[in-house]
Amino acid sequence: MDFSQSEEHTSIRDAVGKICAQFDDHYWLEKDRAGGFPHELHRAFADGGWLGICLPVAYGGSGMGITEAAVMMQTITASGAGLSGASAVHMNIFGLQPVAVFGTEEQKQRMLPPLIAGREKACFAVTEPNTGLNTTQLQTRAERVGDHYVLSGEKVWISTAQVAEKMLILARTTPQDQCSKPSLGLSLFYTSLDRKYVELCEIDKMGRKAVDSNQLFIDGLPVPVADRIGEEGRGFEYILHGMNPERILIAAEATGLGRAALNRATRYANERIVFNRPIGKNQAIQHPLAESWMELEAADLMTMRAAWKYDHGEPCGADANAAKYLAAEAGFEACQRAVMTHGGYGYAKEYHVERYLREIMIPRIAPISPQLILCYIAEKVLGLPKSY
Amino acid sequence: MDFSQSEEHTSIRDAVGKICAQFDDHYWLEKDRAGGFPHELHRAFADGGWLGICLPVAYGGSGMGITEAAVMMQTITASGAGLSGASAVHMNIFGLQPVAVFGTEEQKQRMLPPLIAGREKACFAVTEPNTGLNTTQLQTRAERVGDHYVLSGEKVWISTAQVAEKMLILARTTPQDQCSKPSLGLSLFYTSLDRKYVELCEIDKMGRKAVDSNQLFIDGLPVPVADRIGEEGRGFEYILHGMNPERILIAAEATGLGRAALNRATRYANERIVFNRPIGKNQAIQHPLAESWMELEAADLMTMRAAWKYDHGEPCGADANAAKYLAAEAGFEACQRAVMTHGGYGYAKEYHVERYLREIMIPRIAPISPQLILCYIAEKVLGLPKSY
Amino acid sequence: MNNHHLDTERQDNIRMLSESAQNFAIKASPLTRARALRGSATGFDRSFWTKLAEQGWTGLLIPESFEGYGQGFGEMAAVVSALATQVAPEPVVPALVFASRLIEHSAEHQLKTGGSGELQQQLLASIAAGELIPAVAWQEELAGLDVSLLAHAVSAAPTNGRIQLSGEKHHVRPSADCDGFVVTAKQGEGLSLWWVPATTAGVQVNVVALADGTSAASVRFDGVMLEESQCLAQGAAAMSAFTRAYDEALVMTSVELLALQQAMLNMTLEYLRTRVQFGKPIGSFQALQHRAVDLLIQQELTSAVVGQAIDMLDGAATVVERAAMASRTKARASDAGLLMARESVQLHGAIGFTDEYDLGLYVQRALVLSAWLGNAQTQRRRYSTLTKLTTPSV
Amino acid sequence: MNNHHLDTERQDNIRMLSESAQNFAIKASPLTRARALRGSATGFDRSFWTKLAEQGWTGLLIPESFEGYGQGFGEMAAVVSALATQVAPEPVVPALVFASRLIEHSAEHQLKTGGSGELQQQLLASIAAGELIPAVAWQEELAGLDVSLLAHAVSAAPTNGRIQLSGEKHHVRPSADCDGFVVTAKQGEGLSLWWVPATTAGVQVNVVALADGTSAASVRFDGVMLEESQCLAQGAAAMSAFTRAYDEALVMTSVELLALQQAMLNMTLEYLRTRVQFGKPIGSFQALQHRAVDLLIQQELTSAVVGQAIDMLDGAATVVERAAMASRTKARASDAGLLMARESVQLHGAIGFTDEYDLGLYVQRALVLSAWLGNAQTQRRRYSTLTKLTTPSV
Repeated sequence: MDFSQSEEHTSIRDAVGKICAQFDDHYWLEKDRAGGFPHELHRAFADGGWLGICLPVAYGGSGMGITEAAVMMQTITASGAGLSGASAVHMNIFGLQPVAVFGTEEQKQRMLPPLIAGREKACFAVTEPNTGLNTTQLQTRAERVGDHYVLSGEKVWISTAQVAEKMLILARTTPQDQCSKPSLGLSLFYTSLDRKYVELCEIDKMGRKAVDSNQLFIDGLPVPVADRIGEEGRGFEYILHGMNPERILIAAEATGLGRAALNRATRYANERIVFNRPIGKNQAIQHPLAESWMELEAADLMTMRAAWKYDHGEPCGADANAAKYLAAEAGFEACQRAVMTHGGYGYAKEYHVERYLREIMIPRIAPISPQLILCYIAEKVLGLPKSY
Repeated sequence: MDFSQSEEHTSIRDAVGKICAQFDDHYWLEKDRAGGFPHELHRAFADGGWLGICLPVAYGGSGMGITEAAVMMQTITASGAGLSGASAVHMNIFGLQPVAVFGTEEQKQRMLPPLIAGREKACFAVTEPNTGLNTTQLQTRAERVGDHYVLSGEKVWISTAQVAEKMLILARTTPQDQCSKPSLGLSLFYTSLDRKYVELCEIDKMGRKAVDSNQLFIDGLPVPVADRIGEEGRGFEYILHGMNPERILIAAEATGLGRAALNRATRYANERIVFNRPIGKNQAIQHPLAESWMELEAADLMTMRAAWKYDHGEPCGADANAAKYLAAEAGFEACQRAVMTHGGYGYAKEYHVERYLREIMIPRIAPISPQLILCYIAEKVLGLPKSY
Repeated sequence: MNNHHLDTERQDNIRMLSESAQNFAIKASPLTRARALRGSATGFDRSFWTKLAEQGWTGLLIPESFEGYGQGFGEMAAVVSALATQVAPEPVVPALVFASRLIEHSAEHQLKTGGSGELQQQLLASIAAGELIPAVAWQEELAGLDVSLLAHAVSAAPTNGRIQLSGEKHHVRPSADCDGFVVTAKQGEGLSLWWVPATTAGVQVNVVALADGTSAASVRFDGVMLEESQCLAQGAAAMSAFTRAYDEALVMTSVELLALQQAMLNMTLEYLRTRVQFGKPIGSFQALQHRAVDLLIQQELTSAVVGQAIDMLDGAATVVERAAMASRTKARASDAGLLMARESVQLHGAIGFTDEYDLGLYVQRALVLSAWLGNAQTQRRRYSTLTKLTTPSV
Repeated sequence: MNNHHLDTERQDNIRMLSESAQNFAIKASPLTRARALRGSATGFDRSFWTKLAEQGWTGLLIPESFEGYGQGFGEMAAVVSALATQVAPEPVVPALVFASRLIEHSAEHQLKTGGSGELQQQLLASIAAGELIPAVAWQEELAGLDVSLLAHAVSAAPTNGRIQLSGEKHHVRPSADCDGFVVTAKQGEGLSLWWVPATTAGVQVNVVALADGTSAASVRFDGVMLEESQCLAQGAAAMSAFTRAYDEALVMTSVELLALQQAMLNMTLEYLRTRVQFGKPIGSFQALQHRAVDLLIQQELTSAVVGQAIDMLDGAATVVERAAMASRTKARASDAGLLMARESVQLHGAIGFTDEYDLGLYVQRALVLSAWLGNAQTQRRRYSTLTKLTTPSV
C-alpha cells in the first residue's frame, strides 16, 4: 500500500475548487429557495473540460479513472455547492460508461462528444414507481417495429430530466416469462428525450431543489435501433457495470458535504463567543466534531480504496457498498452535528447547515438503502444466507 | 495512493498465523482461567526472529517498518490469541525504539540482541499512580551519585514486569521547578529490573490474565549512567517518539481481535440452526455483523495510513490517534455483537467471545482514553481551543 | 401521556378536551393549510388565531381572575398536542405559554407585594380574548442559552424620568405579526422585565427564515423610551417569573415534539405495512421491523417522561425539581424527535424526501423545535448543573 | 421505581421492606462474599439460602394457601433489588420467581379443574421453607428462545404405564445444587410440564461456567422414567402457566439489571468526583460530565419502565399486554445494563479493569443477566410480534 497524495489529485482539487468558488453560498441559498437548474455551473464544468473526466480521450474526454472523478465530485460538494452542485453534473460523469464500454464506435462518436462539451445533458431513466430496488421487475416495454423500438411505461426519480436532451433508458424487450432468468430480456438505449412522447412531472423535494427529480410518462416513444447500446436483452448487465462507480461517486459526494458542514461548524465554534470564551472550548461541542473528522477520514479511505480497485479492474463491490454506507452515515452525522453546533441558528436558512442536512439525506437513501447494503455485505462478504 | 496488497504483508500474515495456530483456543481459555505468562508463544516468536521485526538488521532485527509490525500484531490477535497473545510480545516490538533511535552504538549492541533473541524480556515503566495521563507530573526520582543514578518511586500498570529482566523507565532527574518547561528534567533508562530494589505487586484484572500487570515500588535502585538513553533531561521527548507507533500497534491489535470475534460470530450464525434455518438468515443477526465488517475495514485502513506515514517520516499524530479511536470502538462493537449473536451461549466461557469482550476493553482504555483523543483531534486538526 | 396523579373526573375532562381539540384541529387546520403558510410573510394566520380564541384556548391557562379559564397544563397539553399533530404554524407555545405565563407570574408577584398589576391585567385579558399575541425577547448574542445570565447587553437605563432600552435580542418567536415583547433587560446589577409594544419607536424586527417555513426574529431596541409603568418585574421576582415560564415552555414544547414524533411514527408504520418490495410488504423485513420497534419504544419513553413533567407542572414541586424535570424532558423530546425525523425519512426511502408527501412537514417542524429554547445538549448541561451530578463544568 | 397505583399503606410497607432487605443484604452478603463464591462448585451458598428462608423471602410470593406469605411483586422486587445490589449469586429469580411461580400457576389450574394439586402443594411448601431449590429446564437447541415453541426435542412418551422423558435442555439456572427441574416436554402435539427431582436416574447435569462466576447447566434426560403424578400441567394450561411465569421472571430479572445499573452509576459518579487529573476532579471535564448525565437519564428511563411493569404484574392485564410489557422491559433493562457496563468501565479507565475493584462484579453480572431469558434483540422481536406492529417477520 502507498498512501502518498497524488499530485494529479491535488491539481484536480485546486482546479475544481476554483470553478466552485465562483458559485458562493448565496448562489446556492437562492437556488434552494427558488429552484432552477444551475446552468452556470454546468457550463463552467463543460468549458473546463471536466464533464468527460473519465471518458476516453478519443471522444473528447480526459481518460482518467473513477478515482479522479471521485476527487472531483468530493471537491464540488465540499465547496458548499453540496448535492445541488454535484447532482447537476453527476450523471454526466459516470452515466455514459455503458456507452463507452459497450457502445459501437459509431455510437461513441455520436453520443459522447456532445455530452462532454456540455451541448447535451443526459438523464438516467432506470427506476420505476412499482419496482423500487428490484430492477429486474421493470415494467417499461420496448417493442421492436422495423428499425425502431417503441417505448411505453413510467419512470420515477429521474434527475435532471427537465433540462436533459438525452436519456439512458432501460426497458424490457422480451417478456419475463420468455426469459431463462429475470435479469435477461431488458435492453439499454441512449436516445433523445422527445417531449412529444414523454410527459415530465417534477417531484418537489425536501432538499436539492435546484436539480429537478421527475416522474416520466412515456407513451409510444420511437427509438431507432441504432440507439440501442450493446446486445438486445443484456441491458441489465450493462447497467450493473455502472453500479459500483455510482456508489463510489455518491460516497465521495457525501464525505465532501460532511466536510463542508464540519468546516462551517468548526469556524462557528471558534468564532462564536459566549461570555468571553469561544463555544468550541466546550468538550460537548468539540468532541462530536472531532469524531466526525475521524469518521469522514475513514469513509474517505474506504471510498478511495473502492475507486482504486475499480480502476485496477479488481472486484470492488464490497468496498463500493461499504464506502457508500460509511460515507452517508458519517456525512449525515457531520451535518447534524454542524446544525447542533450552531444552536438556535442551526435551523436558520442563512447559516446553510440546515440545507446541508436536508441534502445529505439523499446519499443515505439513494441509490440503495443502507439495509440492502448490509444484506449485500452479509451475503457476499461474510457468507451468510440471503435474508429476504 | 496505491491499495495493492504487498506480498511481504501476505507472507508475514502466513508465517505469523502458522506460529499462532500452535496455540489453540483451549490454550488461551486455560491461560485466561489460571493465568501464567505464555512463555511458549514468546519463545516461538523469538525463535522465528519476529521480536526484532522493526529493529535494525545490524543488531539482529529485521529492519522492517511499523506497518509490518502492525500486520504482525493484528495477525496475532486475529488468531484468537487476543490481547493475551499480543501483549506478551507487544512491548518487545515497539518499546525499544528509543534505544534504537537515541541510544549509543555500545548501548544498541548491548541491549537489542538479547531482547530480539528472546533471552531477555523488557517492560515499559512510565505510568504512575497519581499522575494518570499527565506524564510530565511523574514523581519517580533519579538522583545522580557518581557513575550511578539511584531511582525511587512508584509505577503502575506495568505489563509483563513479573517475567521481565529489563525495564525502560522514565524518572525525574531535575526537579520540575528548576526546569524551563514541565516536560524537561525527565530522563530515560534501560536497565535491569533488580528485584532487590523493586517490589512487584500483580494487579488482578477483568481480562488478559495471562499477561501480568503490576504496581512497582522502587526503593533505591542503582542504575549505571551507561544505562541512560540519550541526554539527561530529555527522556519525555524520547518517550513521545514511541507514542504514535504504540497507538498504531494497539489499533492493529484491536481490529485483529474484532475480526476474530466477527469470524466466530459469522461461523456460529451459519451453523446454529433454529427450526430449520440458520440464525444468520435473520437480518437482526446479520446486519450488525455486516456493519462491524465495514467499521473494522475502515479502522484498518486508517491504521495502515498512520503506519505508512510513520514509516515515511510524515507527521502521523492525527492518523495514529484516529486509528486507535476507531479501531477500539469498532473492535468493541464487533466483540459485543459476537456475544449477542451467541445468545445464551455468549457469556459461557467455552465459546470464547466473552473473553474477547473483556480483552477488547484494554484498547479502549489504554494507552490513552477516547476523550483525550477527541481533545487531540479537536485541537491539532480542527484548530479548536484547548478545553481543559 | 400518563396522568397518574389526576382524579378521574379531571382525567375524563382532559380526554374529552383532547378529542374535541383533535376534531377541531383536523377540520380547521388540515395539513394543506400548514403547507400553504410556509414561508409566508408572517408564517401563520391571524384569523386562525381568532378561531383559537373562540374555542377559549387563548385563555385556557390564564386564571379566571385575569379573565381566562384557569385550566392546568394537562388541559393545555391536550390543545398543544392536537395543533402540533396538524403542524399548525401558530405560535401557541411561544405566545400562550412562554410569554403569557411570564406576564402572569410577574403579576402574581406584583399583587403579592402590593403592586397594581394593572398592565398585566390588561395584557392577559387581551391575550385571553385572542387580540394580543406577545413574544419573549430574551436571548442575547453573548449570553447564549444560559438562563442564569439573562440579560447582559440589553440594558434599561433611567433617562429624564423615563427608561431607555438598548440592545439586541435573538431567536424571538413569533417574529412578524407579533404585537409586543416581554424584554429581559439588565438594570443596575439586576434583571428586569419590560413590556414593549411592537409599534414602539426604535423597535426594529429582522425576520430570519427557519427550516420549517416559520421564522424567528432578531429584535433591535435602539434607545427605545419606556415609562416606568411598562416594567413587569424587577430583581429576584423577574428572575423567578422568567425561570418558571421558561420551564413551562420547555415542557409544552416537548409536548409538541412528542405529537410530531407520534405522527411521524404512524406514517412510517403505515408505509411499512403497505409498501411492497421483492413481493412482500417491506414491514416484513426484519431489519425494518426492528427499527420500527426501537422507535416505538423511544416514543413510549418520551411519552412517559412528558407525562411526568406535565403532572409536575400541575402539582407542587420545588424550583430546582421543576427546572431539572423540564430540562430532562426537553432533552429527551429533542433527541427522540431528531431520531424519529432521521429514521422516518430513512425508512420511507425516496418518497420520504418528496415535498408533497406530508412527512417533510413533521420532520422540519421537529428539527426546528428540537433546537428552540435550547437543544438536547444544552438542556443536559443545565440538568447536570441543577442536579449537581458532578463538580461544576470547566 | 414509581408505584403510582399502590395505596399508601402498601407503599409504606414496601419502603420498609426495601430498607430492611438492603440492611440485611449489606450485612449478610458483603461484596467479598460474592467475590469468594465466583467459580466455586455450586456458584452459590446453600447456608445463605437458609438465611433467606428465615427472612421469609423464599416464600414471599407464594400464596398463604400454599404456606407462603402471599405478597406481591412490589414486595419481591424490593428483596430482589437489595440482593442484586450486593451481587449475591443465589438464584433468587430463577428459583423463586421463574420455577416457583410456574409450579404455582400449574397448581391454580389443577385446582380449578378439580385436580388435587398435591404435588405442587408439597413443592411450594418446601420452596417456601427454603428446603427446595427448583429450576426450569425449557430451552432447546433447535427451538431457541421462541416461547411459543416450547418443547420440540424433549418428549414425554407413555411406556408400560409410566412416562419416559428424553432429550436435552440448555441454559438451566441454577445448575449445580439444584434440587429438581420443571421440565417442558412435548406430549403428542401438546406441551406438558413435569417435575423431575435432580436425583432421578438418567438425569445428567453438565455445568457451563459463565462470565460472572456463576454457571448454567445443560441437562440431559436419558430415558428418565416418570409417574403420571409428576405431571404438573398439560396442553393449554401448561402453555399459559409457562408464559405467565416467564413474563414474571423477565420483569424480575429487569429489576436485578436495574439494581446493577444503579450500583455501577453510583460507583462511576463517585469516581468522577474524586479522581483528579490535570489538577481537577475528572468529573469537571465536560465530556465526562455529559456522558454521566446521559447515563443517569438512561437509568431513570429504565426505572420508570420497570416500575410500570411491576405495577402491571400486581394489577390486572391481559396475557398479551403482560407479555408485551415484560418483553419491552427486559429489552430496555438489558440494553441499559450493557450500556452502563461499557460506559462505567470506560469512564473509570484502567482501575475499572482491575479485578480487585468491585466494578467488575457488577459489570459481569450485568452482562450475564442481559442475555438470560433472551437478550434485548430477542425481546424486541417478541414485542414486535405481540403488538403486531408490522406484518409478521420473514
